[in-house]
Amino acid sequence: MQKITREQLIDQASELLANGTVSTVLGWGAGEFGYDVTPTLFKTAEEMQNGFVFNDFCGANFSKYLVSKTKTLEGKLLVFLKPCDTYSFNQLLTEHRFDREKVYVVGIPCEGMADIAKVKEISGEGISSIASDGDRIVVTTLYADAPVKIDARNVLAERCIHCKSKKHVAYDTLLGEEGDVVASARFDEVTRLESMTPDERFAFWQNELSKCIRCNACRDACPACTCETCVFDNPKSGVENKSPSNSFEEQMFHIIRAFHVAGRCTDCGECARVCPQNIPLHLLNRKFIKDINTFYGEYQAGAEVGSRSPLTDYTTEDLEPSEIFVGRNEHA
Amino acid sequence: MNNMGDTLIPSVGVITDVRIDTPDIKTFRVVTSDGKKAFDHRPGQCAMLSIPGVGEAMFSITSSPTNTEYMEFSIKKCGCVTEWLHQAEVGQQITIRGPYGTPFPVDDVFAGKDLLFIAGGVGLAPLRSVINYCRHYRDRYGNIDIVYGSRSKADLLDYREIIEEWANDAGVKVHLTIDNPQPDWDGHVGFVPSYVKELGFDTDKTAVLCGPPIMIKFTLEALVALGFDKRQVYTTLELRMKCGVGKCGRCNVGAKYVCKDGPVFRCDELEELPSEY
Amino acid sequence: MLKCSLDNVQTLFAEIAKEAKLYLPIDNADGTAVFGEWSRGVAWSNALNTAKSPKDFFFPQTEDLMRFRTEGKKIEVIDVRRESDDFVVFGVRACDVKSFDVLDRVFLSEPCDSFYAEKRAHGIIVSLACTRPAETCFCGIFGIHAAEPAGDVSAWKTEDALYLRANTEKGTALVARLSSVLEECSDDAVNAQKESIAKIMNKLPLKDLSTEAFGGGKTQDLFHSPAWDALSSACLGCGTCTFVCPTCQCYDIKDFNTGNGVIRYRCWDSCMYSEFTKMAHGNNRLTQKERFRQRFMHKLVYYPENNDGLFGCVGCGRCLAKCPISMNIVKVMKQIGGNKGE
Amino acid sequence: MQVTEYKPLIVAFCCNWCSYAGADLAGNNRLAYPADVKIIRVPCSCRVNPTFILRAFQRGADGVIICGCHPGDCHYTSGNYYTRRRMATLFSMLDFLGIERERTRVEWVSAAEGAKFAATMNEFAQKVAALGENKRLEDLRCKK
Amino acid sequence: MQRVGVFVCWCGSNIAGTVDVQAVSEALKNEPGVVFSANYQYMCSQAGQEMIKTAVKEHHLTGIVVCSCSPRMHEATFRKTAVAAGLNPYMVEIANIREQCSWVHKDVTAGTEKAIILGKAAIAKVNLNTPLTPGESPVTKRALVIGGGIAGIQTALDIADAGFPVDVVEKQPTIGGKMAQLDKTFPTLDCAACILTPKMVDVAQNDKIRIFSYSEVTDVRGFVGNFDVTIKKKARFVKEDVCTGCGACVEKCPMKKIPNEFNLGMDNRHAIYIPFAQAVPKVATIDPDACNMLKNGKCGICSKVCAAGAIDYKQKDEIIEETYGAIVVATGFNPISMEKFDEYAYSQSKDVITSLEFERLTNAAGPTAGMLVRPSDGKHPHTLVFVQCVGSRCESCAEKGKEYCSKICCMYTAKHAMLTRDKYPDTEVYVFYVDVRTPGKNFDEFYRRAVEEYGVKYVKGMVGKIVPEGDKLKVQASDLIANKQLHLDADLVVLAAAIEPDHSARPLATMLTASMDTNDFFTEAHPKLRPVESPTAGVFLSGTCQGPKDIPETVSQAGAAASKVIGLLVKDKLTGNPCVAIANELTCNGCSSCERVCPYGAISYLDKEFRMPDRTTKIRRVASVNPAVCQGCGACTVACPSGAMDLNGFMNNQIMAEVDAICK
Repeated sequence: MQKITREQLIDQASELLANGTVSTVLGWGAGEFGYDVTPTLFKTAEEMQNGFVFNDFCGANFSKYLVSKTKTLEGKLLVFLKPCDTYSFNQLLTEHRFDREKVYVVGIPCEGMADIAKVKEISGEGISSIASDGDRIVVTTLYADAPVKIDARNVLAERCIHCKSKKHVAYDTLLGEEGDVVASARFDEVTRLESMTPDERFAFWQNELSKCIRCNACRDACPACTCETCVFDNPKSGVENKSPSNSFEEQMFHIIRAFHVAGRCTDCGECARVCPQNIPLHLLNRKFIKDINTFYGEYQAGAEVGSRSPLTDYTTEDLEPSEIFVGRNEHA
Repeated sequence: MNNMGDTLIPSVGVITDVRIDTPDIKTFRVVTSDGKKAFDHRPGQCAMLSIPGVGEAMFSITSSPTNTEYMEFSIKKCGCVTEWLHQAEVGQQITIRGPYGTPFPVDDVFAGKDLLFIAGGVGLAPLRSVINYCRHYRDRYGNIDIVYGSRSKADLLDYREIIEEWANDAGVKVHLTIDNPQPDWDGHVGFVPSYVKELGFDTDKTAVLCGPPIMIKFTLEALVALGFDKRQVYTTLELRMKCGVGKCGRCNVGAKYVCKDGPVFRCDELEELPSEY
Repeated sequence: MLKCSLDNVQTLFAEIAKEAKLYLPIDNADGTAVFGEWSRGVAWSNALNTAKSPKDFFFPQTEDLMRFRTEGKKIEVIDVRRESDDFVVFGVRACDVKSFDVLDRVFLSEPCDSFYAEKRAHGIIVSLACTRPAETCFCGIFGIHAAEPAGDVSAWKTEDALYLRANTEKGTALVARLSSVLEECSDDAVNAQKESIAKIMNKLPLKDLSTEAFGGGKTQDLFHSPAWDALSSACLGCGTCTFVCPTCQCYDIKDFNTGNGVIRYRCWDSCMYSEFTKMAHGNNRLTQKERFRQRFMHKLVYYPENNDGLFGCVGCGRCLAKCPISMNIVKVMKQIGGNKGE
Repeated sequence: MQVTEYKPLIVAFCCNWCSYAGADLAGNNRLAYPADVKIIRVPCSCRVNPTFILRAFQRGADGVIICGCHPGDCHYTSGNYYTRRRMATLFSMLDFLGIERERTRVEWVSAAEGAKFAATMNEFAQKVAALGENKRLEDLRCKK
Repeated sequence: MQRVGVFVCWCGSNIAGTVDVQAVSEALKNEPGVVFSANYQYMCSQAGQEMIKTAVKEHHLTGIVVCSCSPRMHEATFRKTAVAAGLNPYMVEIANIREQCSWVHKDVTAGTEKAIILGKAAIAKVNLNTPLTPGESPVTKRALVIGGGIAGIQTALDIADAGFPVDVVEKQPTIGGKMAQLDKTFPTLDCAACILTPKMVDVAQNDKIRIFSYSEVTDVRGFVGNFDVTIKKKARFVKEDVCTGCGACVEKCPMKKIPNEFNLGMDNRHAIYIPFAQAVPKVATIDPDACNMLKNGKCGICSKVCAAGAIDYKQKDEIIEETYGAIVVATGFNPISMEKFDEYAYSQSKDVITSLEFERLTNAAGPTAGMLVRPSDGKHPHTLVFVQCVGSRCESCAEKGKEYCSKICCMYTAKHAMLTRDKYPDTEVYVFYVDVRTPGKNFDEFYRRAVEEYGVKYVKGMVGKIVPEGDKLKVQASDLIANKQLHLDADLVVLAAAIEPDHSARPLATMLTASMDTNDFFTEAHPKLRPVESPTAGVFLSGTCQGPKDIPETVSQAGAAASKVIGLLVKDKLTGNPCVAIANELTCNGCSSCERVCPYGAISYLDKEFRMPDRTTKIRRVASVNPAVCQGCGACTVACPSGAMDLNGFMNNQIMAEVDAICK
């Protein structure tokens, strides 16, 4: 489904490696099954030829790696960023989390990434090969006689269904076009929940959050969660805890995590992507984004470097907390 | 449910005495709530002390097993639990469980041998138990040399006991040193490893080392330079521990669990382990 | 061999549930299956594998160990252990059943962990042969046969029937209680299934993964491998692999002050976490590489060294499916074990 | 069996300069409000961290109210403007999770508004009492 | 954990009437850390305080909890008691069991219960208290006044009077500001120059005051007590210390068609000029944009005629760096541009002028030597129309005007109208107004005199349109009282233009990290209680930079600002409030969230090298709070996602401990 090929990316990176612009490339490393790609550092063009892959499963947002990798690597790091990743990139720069000079961004177009779970829902388990063929993903399994052909648009990852922007807001070199912000229905699900009764909403979230195993994948993958020490790991913070002991702890963790990234979250969707329990965590972040947009005017974190998060800003005419529910499309 | 206890469930202990040893080390005397020694132990073993709500931590038992009245713990202030303990007063209850870990081989390997104890700073605490054990059964062992160093005179743990009791025992020699000269000190000045080299011990001794990692590293080198084999040298490790029984995984290094298989290790055994201690 | 028609399986469940709580895989709204309590009307999932392993039945994610009441300088220790009721965990796959062996060797070895032991004593495991292993499955390399699950009772499900075979005293007692819904039958159907599963296992992509390079005594060979750097490079340091793993058993003991007393509880912990080995004055594993290495070295070298060669992995494939960055024990074994080319 | 009247527990965070003084004034004027309201003094309403609010609910509070200077009157010029944004978004999130929105409130009370302070507390306590015990954000471990 | 002493006060029957004080002190005895608990009739009395001191000594207390009246009442008292007993004053916590308990509850059981809980909360907090010591910083005993108008002048004089050196930075070649351009001043009608110029001379002659004219502030660093300021003194190409101000150069300068700013372009000046006769410093300045010598290297006449040899074509901008203890902002105002007000034909007709232009027209030192004539043809105007609120109170026209009231227009328009009628009784004077606002001493009387004695025609209503036609200005207006449209043929129209802060204010505010409102007026530290202080410590506000003001108000605010500055400069050291924010460098991410919400600019960042446990070093950006500037609001503590920012005296763990104790 991707318009850009693995070879184009390797060519681009090889050139920059060869002329000394960058010393290392952060790209996708091939896995066992075609869909299990791992963020990998490549030092040479040869390494890339052997292990680099680019396909419909390259969803991981590399921006967060820059915080740690730029501190330890010699020379510049080439990073491939999809449009949505560039927002995280800018947000991290806004927060001074890494040195821009240490990074060389190659912006790459993205046609939306596939969700392997959705593929498996159609193909079944036991995948023995998986490949893209135009707009289709062709899967062979141990259990089906013939390959299954799946329309890639039907197995898009949640965040790609609701892609908010095809625009690259940060790059040194761009492969393809700069792209535009696109209209998306990403708040529809939030609106649907808002229109439920409080009891329904409570039941919905209790069911979802009770699945949490507190593996911290959402936090550790989140490009906004780059704290040196997370409050939940810091015994001195008073909220430190590592187990979802009960429903309160589950709520506490997810409320505070969402609050801490509110105004900073770019809606990259990593939290929901990595959740091993399939909790729709992005809805919490989107709720904050939607509220901030409604209460204080449209704001997209990471759209530009140096912008001020609405929660560190104010106007004298802001909405009162008592007014936030006025006029909301309420349940009966 | 059978009515057995569980090693994770502690019993209540009472602090019956608090002694200020150095500016940051205090020694606590602990008995059970009915005034008895909480459990028997062997030299080098540890106990888990805790304050509910603050946390639990592993401490080596400083007092000798030959003391049947109570246990003592010399504790340096360096974390939540220790800070809390340093504020505790006599009569304060705590919880205690143990004993944990493998003791020094006092009854086999050490028996009949000349012993060389080398400690730095609070590293004397774990050795005090074995030193006093060996002093108690004086006739079972050969000569005993004790090399002990600290930052300053004030930082020497159990200073009184060392000079008033240990140094006066027959066949026991005490060699004290401090890092920097100070007016009221006429003893040796210098770091432990170099002092050990200076003293130049015979290599027929069995050595026990305890102190900060850097001191252990250099003292071991000094001993090896003197001709000691690593199989002659014992030391104790300190890692983060939670359960004390080799299950929680925290103190796992290689195939060893420091809380269960240690904390006493022979230095050649340590070489087998990955360098993660 | 005993048999129960699939049409009758709900009756079977009802019979089991008469005297013990019954837990079995249930479909979740998000398309995954989880172990849940059966009650009338609850459907048994067809899913191959549950999202979480069944280890929490015996080693729950959070478990109260004791309570304390304090007043002034006084402390009272309150034992909160309660006798467990009998319960049945139904539909445990061969790999997960094997994981209980791994856990038993930790928790039941001296000194025995009474919290675990109590639940283990009261839990009856009804396993289930795995008819459709996924590409991520590699139980075979650890000597586990997907079609020969252990457990107190082994079970096989065919198109039309459920076959049961009691393996232990507890298992025998359970099936005895279910005689009204079970009938004696031959082994033919089960044997046929075993054969067909064996064929599939021979086709699995990871079937040739070699454990040769691993096991006790391999510490010095593997610990210093240069491959750890690259393997751990992308690791986020989250606990996903640990928490979905059926054999990971590291735990933390923590105190919670309720305002009216202190609860001391234990909860799952992960050696992947940066503060796992952090002490007041240092940390013996400072980098993610060291923590990453610890997890795999433990499963592949340290654990077998202490447990007669038994590996600390059962090949269930959960970490392969769930790792946010798709790094996993298979990739580690291939790189570190040098059997990349098979 | 005697039915004891349900008493909600209410935590009120009051800024030192306006609302705490307003509460004092309510006292000076002997304006009664329920003893269920317990005040915690903070320098400014912007000192109130969402974790404090969740903590209160965890520990058994049934309602949490944050009082500060009127917008524009903040002793620190802008603290309460931040409070306003933070609490608006936080309260909206709590509501999103299905937690009763009447359990949380922000009210601006000046040092001169002793009567408003008392009236606010009476009204808030009444509303919270009507909701009954906080069940949705409770931590069972903290129950007596 | 502390050794806590609890002291429960009866306050006579004030507390004891509704709270069982005995029960409270008993109940608190067993709380963690409490080693002593007692109650007494009046804790704040001498005897009560003695009781505390004795208990501290006898029980080796390290923390004190007093259950009594509001901390707003006696916290200071008990802190002093603690100090007298040898404790740190911040080891005291008060449980407010009077105002917030006994006085508002009637039921003894409920009151007692609540008092116990409040006591427990205070104990929980004090157990986590740490001794706090206020930071100290030295004070540089010199003030900087930015702006040399009447506000700056008055402030500078008052500070200098108290004996402190003051520097005045003025961007124009002379001090004096807007007031120097005025003719008469309301409501007394004394001449502006007569009252201003002596003050200007005072400034010039005061040996404590240095004037940096034709200069601007380019950088400000540091904080209260120690601001490091960079001042750029622009080259005027005349040696200031040599020039005698004789004016010979000005007379001979051939470039004489330069619009004269001082007269608002209504006449011309030379390329070398002295703005007005009483300018201070009275030295010439060469306009580099107009001077032929500077532009083309040709001419040099001024240099030749200067007997003192003061001309220096090679003069460069001078950079002055100085340290100040306090900074006063007095950047003043300007009338807004009338360009956008097409309906008033300002750009089309020379005879539509602003009020400030009118001031110059009627000023004896102005372009017409005080003769009121039409700028277009020099003829004497007969019908004059004054239009009020041009660009003021403009709710609907925010894009060209201002929403606020400019405050001074009503009065100066009354003045203009009155003076016109007084001097030229043959004129007809109309004033169109929305409201006439005269809330000042003798202001309304003044306005009434204009109407009643001088026959100024006040019309309530707005002018809709002005169209130049021939030599007349057709004025269309509405009379709201008569409810009819008016059509007037005017000779001269005077627009009371709204005033706005000087454009130099915004960049200055950024340099000072002082906050501004949306109109670019500087914000006060408190609108009522601290009106002459900026929220940024050590920065004070004088005059119209803070909001529209007339002269008397400006002068009084200037004096107030000066007294605040003096109050600061008399101190040798500044003792801070120790309850300030502190950043934990180990957990700080350097993300700048805290900096963004700090109202005082107290947070800065540094790249700090950290030694890692594995002996490598890592450089990280971390926040650092300047305790001399932080006021302790705590906004940063919540903005900080990592919890690295905390607030002394109100630490996260303390507040959570209070919450826990209350909810137990």
